[in-house]
Amino acid sequence: MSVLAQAIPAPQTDYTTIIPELIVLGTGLLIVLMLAIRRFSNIGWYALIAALGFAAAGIVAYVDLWPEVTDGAATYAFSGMVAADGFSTFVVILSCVAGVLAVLLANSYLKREGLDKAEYFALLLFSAAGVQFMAMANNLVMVFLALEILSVCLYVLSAWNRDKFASQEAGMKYLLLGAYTSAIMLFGISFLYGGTGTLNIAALAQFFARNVLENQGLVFLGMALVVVGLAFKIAAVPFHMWAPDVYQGAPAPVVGYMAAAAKIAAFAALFRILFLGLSAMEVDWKPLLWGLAILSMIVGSLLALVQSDVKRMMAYSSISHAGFIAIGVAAASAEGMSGALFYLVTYTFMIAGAFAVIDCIGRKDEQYTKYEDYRGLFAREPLLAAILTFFLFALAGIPGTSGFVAKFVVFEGAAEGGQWALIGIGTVAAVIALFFYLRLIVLMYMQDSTERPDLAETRARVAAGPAVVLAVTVAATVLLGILPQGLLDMAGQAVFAL
Amino acid sequence: MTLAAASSDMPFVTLLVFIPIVGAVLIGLLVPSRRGDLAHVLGVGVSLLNLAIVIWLLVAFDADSAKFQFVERSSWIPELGIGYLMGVDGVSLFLLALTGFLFPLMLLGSYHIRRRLKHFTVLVLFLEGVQMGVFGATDLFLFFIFWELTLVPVYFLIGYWGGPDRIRAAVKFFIFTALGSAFLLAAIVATGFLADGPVSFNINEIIKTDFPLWTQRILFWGFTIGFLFKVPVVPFHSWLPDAHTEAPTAGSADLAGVLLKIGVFGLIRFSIPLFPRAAVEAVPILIALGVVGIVYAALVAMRQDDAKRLIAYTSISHMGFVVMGLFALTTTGVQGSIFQMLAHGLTTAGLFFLVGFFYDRRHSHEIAAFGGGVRTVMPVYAGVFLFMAFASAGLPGLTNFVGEALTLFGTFVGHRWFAIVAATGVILAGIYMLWLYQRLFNGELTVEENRGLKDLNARELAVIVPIAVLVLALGIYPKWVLERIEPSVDRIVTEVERKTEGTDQEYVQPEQTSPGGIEVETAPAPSEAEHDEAEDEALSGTGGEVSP
Amino acid sequence: MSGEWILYIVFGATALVSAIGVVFLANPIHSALSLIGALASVAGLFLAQEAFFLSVVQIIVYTGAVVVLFLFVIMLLGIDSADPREEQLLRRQWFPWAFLGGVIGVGGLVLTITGIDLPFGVSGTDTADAVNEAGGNVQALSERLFTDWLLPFELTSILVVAAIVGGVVLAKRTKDLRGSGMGLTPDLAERISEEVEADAAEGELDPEDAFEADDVDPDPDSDAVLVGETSENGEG
Amino acid sequence: MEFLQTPPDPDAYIVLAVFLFSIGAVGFLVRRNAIVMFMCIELMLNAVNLSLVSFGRALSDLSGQILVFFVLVVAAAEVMVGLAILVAIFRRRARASADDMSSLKG
Amino acid sequence: MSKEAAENILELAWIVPLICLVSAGVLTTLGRKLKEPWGGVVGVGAVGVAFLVTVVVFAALLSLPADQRVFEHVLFEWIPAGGFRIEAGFLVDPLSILWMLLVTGVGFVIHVYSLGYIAGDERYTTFFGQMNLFVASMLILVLGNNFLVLFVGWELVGACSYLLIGFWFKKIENSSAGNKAFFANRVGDFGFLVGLMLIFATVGSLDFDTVFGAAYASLGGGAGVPIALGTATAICLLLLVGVTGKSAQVPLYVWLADAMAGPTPVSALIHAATMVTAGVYLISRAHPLFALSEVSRAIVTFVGIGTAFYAATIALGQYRVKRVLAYSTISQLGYMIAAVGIGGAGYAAGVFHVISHGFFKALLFLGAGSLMHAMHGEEDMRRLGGLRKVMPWTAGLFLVGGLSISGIIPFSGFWSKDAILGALYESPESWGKIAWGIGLAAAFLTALYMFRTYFLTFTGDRSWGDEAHPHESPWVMVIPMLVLAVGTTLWGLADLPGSQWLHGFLEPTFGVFGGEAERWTGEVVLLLTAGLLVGVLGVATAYAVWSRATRERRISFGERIPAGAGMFWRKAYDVDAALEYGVRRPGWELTGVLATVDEDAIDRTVMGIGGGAKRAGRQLARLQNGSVRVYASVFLGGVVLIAAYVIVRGGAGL
Repeated sequence: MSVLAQAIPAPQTDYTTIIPELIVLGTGLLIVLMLAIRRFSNIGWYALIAALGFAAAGIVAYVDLWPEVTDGAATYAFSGMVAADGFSTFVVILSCVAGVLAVLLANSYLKREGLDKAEYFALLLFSAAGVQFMAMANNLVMVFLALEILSVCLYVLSAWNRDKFASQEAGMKYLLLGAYTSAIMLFGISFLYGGTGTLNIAALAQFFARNVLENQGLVFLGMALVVVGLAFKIAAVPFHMWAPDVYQGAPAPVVGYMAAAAKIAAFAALFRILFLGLSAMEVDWKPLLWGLAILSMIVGSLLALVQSDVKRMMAYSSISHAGFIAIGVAAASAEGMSGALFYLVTYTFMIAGAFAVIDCIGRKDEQYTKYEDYRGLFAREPLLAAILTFFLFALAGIPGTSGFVAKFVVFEGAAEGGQWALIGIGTVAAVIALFFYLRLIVLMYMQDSTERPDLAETRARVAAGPAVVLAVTVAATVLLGILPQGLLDMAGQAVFAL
Repeated sequence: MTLAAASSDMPFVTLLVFIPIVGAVLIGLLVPSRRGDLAHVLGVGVSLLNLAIVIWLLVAFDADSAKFQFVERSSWIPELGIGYLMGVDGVSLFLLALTGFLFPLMLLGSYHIRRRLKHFTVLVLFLEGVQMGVFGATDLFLFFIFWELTLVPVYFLIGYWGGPDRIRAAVKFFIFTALGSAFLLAAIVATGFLADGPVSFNINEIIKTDFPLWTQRILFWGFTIGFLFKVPVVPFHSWLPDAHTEAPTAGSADLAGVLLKIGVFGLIRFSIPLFPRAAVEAVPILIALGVVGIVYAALVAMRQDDAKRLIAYTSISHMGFVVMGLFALTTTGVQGSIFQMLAHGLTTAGLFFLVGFFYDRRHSHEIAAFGGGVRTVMPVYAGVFLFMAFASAGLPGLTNFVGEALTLFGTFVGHRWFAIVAATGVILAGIYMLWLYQRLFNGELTVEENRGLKDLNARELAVIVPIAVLVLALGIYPKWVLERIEPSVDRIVTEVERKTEGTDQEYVQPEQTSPGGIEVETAPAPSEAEHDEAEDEALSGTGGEVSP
Repeated sequence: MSGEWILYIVFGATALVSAIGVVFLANPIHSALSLIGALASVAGLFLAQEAFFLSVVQIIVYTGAVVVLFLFVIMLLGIDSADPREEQLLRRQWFPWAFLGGVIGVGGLVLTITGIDLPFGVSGTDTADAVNEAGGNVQALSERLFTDWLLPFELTSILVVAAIVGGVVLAKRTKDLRGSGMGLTPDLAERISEEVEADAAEGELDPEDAFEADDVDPDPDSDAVLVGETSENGEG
Repeated sequence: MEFLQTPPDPDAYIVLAVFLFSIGAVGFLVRRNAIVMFMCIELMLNAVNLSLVSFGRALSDLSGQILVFFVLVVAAAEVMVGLAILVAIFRRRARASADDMSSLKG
Repeated sequence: MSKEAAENILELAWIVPLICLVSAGVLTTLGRKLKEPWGGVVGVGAVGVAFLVTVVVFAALLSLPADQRVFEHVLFEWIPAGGFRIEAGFLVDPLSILWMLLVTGVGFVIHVYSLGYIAGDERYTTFFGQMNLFVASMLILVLGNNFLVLFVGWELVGACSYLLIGFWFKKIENSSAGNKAFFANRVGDFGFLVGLMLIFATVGSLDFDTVFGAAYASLGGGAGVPIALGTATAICLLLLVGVTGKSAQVPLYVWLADAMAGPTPVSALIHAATMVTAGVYLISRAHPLFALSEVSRAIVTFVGIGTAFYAATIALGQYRVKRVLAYSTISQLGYMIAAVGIGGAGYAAGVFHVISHGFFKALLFLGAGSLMHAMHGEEDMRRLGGLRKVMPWTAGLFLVGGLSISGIIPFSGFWSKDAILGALYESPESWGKIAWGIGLAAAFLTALYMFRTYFLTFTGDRSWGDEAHPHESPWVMVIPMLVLAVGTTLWGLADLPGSQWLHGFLEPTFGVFGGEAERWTGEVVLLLTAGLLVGVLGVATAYAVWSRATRERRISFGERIPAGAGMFWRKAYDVDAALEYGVRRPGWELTGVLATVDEDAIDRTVMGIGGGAKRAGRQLARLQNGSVRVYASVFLGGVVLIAAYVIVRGGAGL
């Protein structure tokens, strides 16, 4: 009998677990197909489709997956490739939300800059799928692949603005360093594979449960390199060097999305690998995360102090926020992770809102992103200045905003784990953060823009998309600041299942 | 009284907090920014309404109960053990009253502000609401939220409407207090978590935990350093003179009148009751800090050549009395420190308003701008200024004297030499006040521009006269106030004494042989103790259950 | 001497030599060629490890497609000549070499002393005879690929689509786009030409057509600003 | 020399992979030309493939070889996007070295 | 008058200070609006009514039997603060009623006088307002039933003296004189306050009866907590510090001379008759405490008698009439303090002298006032002389005052001063005699400087230029002087050795400590004659030296003493210079240093931290130089770091 005749056993396909991802990918492919057949002149249609795709995926995940997932333990599908549990569904919903915000923001940006190629939305959808798969991945290969999909899309999106050398430079730098790190991470995965014999995260946990290696060098090195790969993605110090240049060069809507999406995916994977897979080695990887958290918070804040470009300052502030989230994960407990999840949600809204404003103020060709361009903004555009001030205070963690509750929850997670040093350093970093946000506020309110006539003549036009984004993000930041109970419950349930 | 009975469950604190905030939001949204004066009038109206409620609260307050009254309890974030708990007791009653009393005057006093009057009013009203919240909150988390929120409006008040070097002053103010609140946040998270039972930030729950000594020390110093930034005590004080010199009149009045009290209030409400043993241990250091503050600030005040900066230093000196009295941990001392806070709030706010009136005319509060002899041109102004100067110097018959006497007598019992050194503050106060008065008002008129100055007009008098009347009234008849403060203070002090009985602190409480036969209530009788526990139980509202 | 050792030594040596060649040869073309050598030798090592399908795929896909793409792009961009600054730079940097020496030293040490001890008792199901029973390396691979590893396999298709779309969007020449009205607004076109003139003004680019520029010899000082190491750029 | 008789155990391959990897990693740091940097990355990825295959063989588990497939695809995708950006950059500046891309700094 | 009638009159005693307070409030608030005469009328009227009510209360008190003449009434509870309970109440007993009579009586006379003196001043009404405020605070001081209320009055009078000294604030010297007075008073008040704190700490209350109860207890008998001797001495000495501040005794007397910068009625009322005697009132009120520690009594006596002698020497060298009178007041106060210091009969003698001094010193000041009024402010004796012919009434009344202060027989000065000297002589303590000797010497000096002043100003040939044309003062100023003159002559009868009425009257207050009345024994007669002899001797030498002095000879006496010493003596031993270099200048340096320290040190360290963070940030930013390869090397460095960590933790092998 020829080889072909032998029946290949049917693959285990349980599509119900990955419906949201399929919807997102489907929409992406649909857009690519439509572009191939007939380009509409106004990319608004594509934006609409993309937004609908995201919304549909989000709603399906919330309505269908969330109830059944949060009660029982994780259900594994595709022969262990994917784990659908409360945690992953939470991240899926969050990525859909981030996706919708990114689409709304991008629409007006692309038209204004004359880059209206709808592939932007397709890539956005693919990257969101990457984030979702990364959260669901129960196999190291899946983590790697999802990370690569996400990264490739982000490389392209960073280099999207062909007319600005800075954007291309940003894309190139991100790609070079990204490829370099993915190679290192892959090397780590090979060591883990070599050391434990399996690539499946759940199996990893069982492996450590069954037998104790007297010589764990190989597994340690593997674990370390994987952590390095993910640390690069969340831009934790010392792997943060790419972030400031890419945040400054890349288009504002992309940065708004990237800052959130990359962190969501990386932290999800980090948590799943370390907390679920290598929980036996907790005593080893906890100091690693401690180091990353402390370095990121302090170095991020210090560098942000001396910046003269707003987007670059935002980059460093996002590095220090990565440090705060890392505190939650470093607590290696359910409370810590639920705190980190809550922080991620609030951070997504805050950074999206902040960059929406920066984009509006930046006007065409993002020419006005220097501190000096923000001089006396309150006199010129009071509403925009007020909204940006609100976001800056939220990022700084002033009470009444979700930023404060996020920091508080993360600190409480750390307190649960007894890490007082982290809380101490965290509060110090928060104070330094206050200082560099204050510098910008001082410029906006207390300086006048008399010697900058060019600032005055063009009024910053806020298009429909960014307006909606601003409304949604401000509302979310205020609501989560005053009544965070709802989201805290969700985050708790998400982590409770593990 | 029927009125008191009817309003025993009135949510006073929530009203006091949210009327100004809602007013601020409404004015902010509805009134166009061109119509600054309309916004200003509405603002005064809202704050007067708030004052009315404060007065109602004062009347409805049951004078001889030591426990929290008008308690409001509802669950807010049960997940983290945080509840929306508000309550008023003897300690916070008169601070709320002071805030309610000062804010309408502040708005009235800042009539001259031209730039963005609407935003100014909105910020001031928001500040009033938040400061009421600080005094009313009995949940650590809620307290911290209001504590931080006070930063933002004051920052903008100083930063936007301030004097020439306002930016540096505003940033310095913000960073100092933020640094303080960094300590505070870390301590609050730790306390909430380390207290026995489920994670909870309700102080009635936490007060039951007897923390181990070392944790108690760390937590105590976490809270205290956070608060000392705000008081300010000498090493942490360098933000105050700048903030005062650059702040607009309303800003300075608020800074002196209410903002400094938040730090001390925190000490009385949280640091001492929650960590009694650490508090008793730290008594010598803190009293020393207070006394150093008194003498040091008084000496430095003499060499200031800006009237506002001088008054700022005097308020540091007065707050030194408050800290000293507080950490004497005797009923007299603590009661004296609360009364001194009230007195200092009135007199220093009055002085700032007065300097503000001159600033409106001459746009400078340098002593050289006065140049002496102003008394000949503005006699009424000089007279009122002299009255306030005497009040600030602690002349008997006016409020400050009662405050200073109580703190001194309270501290002398346990710490003789500290009280004696502090008493020299009385001499220094007399010297710098009258010397300032001579440089401003006596002698011939040297500065030509002052010749044509008009004396105080009706509006300005409407601002300063109520303060003067209160300063005199509280000096002559402080009983009405002291009576209400005493039960709560007594409870705190006896609580601390009971909890630190074990340790042999050199903590001296004078024998209470007051002839009047008024038996000072020692630890509440056992039967009443059970009652207390039940009361606290009902009051605490543990995190989980949602109650009305 | 077992056959595998011979293969290991031969291919191992060529792999190392050509890898060092890739790094050290100044001319990109030579580097690309030595990269082909390295990949081929790795393919050989796969053979030594009985991963026959992989070695063939390695030869066809990697050396065939990827390296050819490199060569094509080198030729396209016309940077096939040695760049004078490259050698000068190569020689001067001592740190990377010290690092490389260290790694090699440590690696060698570790190997000789302890060697990597793999987890005992753990073994997958695909032992040599299971593979033969399934009909050889390729069949076994395909069987596993399309059953257990189906989802990653599908994901790679998404990855490739994303890469292609991205590549097209970024690199497609805009000139012929101008005429086809493919969504290119007039002001975009005119702005690009304006951009080109600006570059020309900087003396970097021949205004007629970016591609025909032959070996453009940029004047050294204009680049001084851009070159990272050689000049100290003060801006912090 | 009896160890030559038995087939080389996985340690040999792994050490070879480490060497290849470090040459690639250091090459990335040394060379200024973007394309050579990509080549170095290819080297690193190949080193990883080698170690995966040898681990797979030692564990007699085919997953290693399957993973190599996926690495190939990823490498291809990366190179594609990288060169696309490079071409786009080159269209504006006639240089391909990494250091010319240092306008974003500070 | 029946018992309860007297009781409810006594209950109204608090109206007296109230009247003055209300009128002070009205006058200061109305200020300029109330035109010239009406302000004065209200002021004088208020004090007059206050005086009448005091007389009624005095009568009511007299109607009570001797031992029940102590009436305490609590108005309201002032400060309820834990262990610190203070009631605002008043205590009417022979001691306080005498002072009330003095304050309101002499006060009324001086108010009438100042109607003339202040006429025409644009702050006419405020002047009377402040004078009334002063009278009210003095009344609070004497009426208080516990130490704190006394302290309130004590500081309020200090404040009023500051206001009134600096009344003509246009001249900076006046206002700095006011400041100087207030600061000196405040230093005294500091001592007083610390004393009160010590009392509260030991006894637990500040009420007179509790504190004195404790004092009696420690003397044996009576309930209450006994006070240790050491504490009692400390309390008394601290009270003494307060007394020296207020009654201008040796260390803190510097302010009284400069206080003459105020209008003369102010000097007369405050700095002669009433405020400065507050110290005497305090010691006599707190006599049980002083009785506890003999050491403190000795110190008080010698401080008093020392000041008496010391001030008399300074008065001798002064050329301005009011400054002579100022130092003479300090000297007479020294006598009173010594009297109440010695205790026993001294208490009554001290009070006796207080009131008689009130009469003749006010008379002398008013005389000096009318003299200056006539000479348009000129008071330097070297430019006066021969005024007897021009101003007969003023001269005559001034002479009466002079005789009385010098202790010449018919006038009260003689009786009261000799009562003090007698008390000093007969006191059981050993050091009594020494004090008596110093007292005698001081009496001689007193007579000497008094009549030097009289002769230089009123007799001899006139040495004022012709632009001044002195005339007799209007009746409104002479009549009060006349009343005072009558007062000083009659008051002597109050405590003749035989009747000792005053001793008896004061007996309820001082009780066992009062000492029994003096009878006409031989020894007493001898003492009296000694006092008289010394006075007459003083007058004679003054007559010899200055009576017929021509203009040159009148100033020659001063010059014969070597110039340096003369100037040093004339400038009151140059205490002001000592103050300038000893206190003010170092204080200025210290505050300067502290201000700069505060400005730089604390500020810079704190802002330094901010700057440090910025510098660190800038250093790190240099690493971020945009080149991918640098980023990659930092990245690789991170990987190596983590790999090293892993290997260290993971044990040797891979």
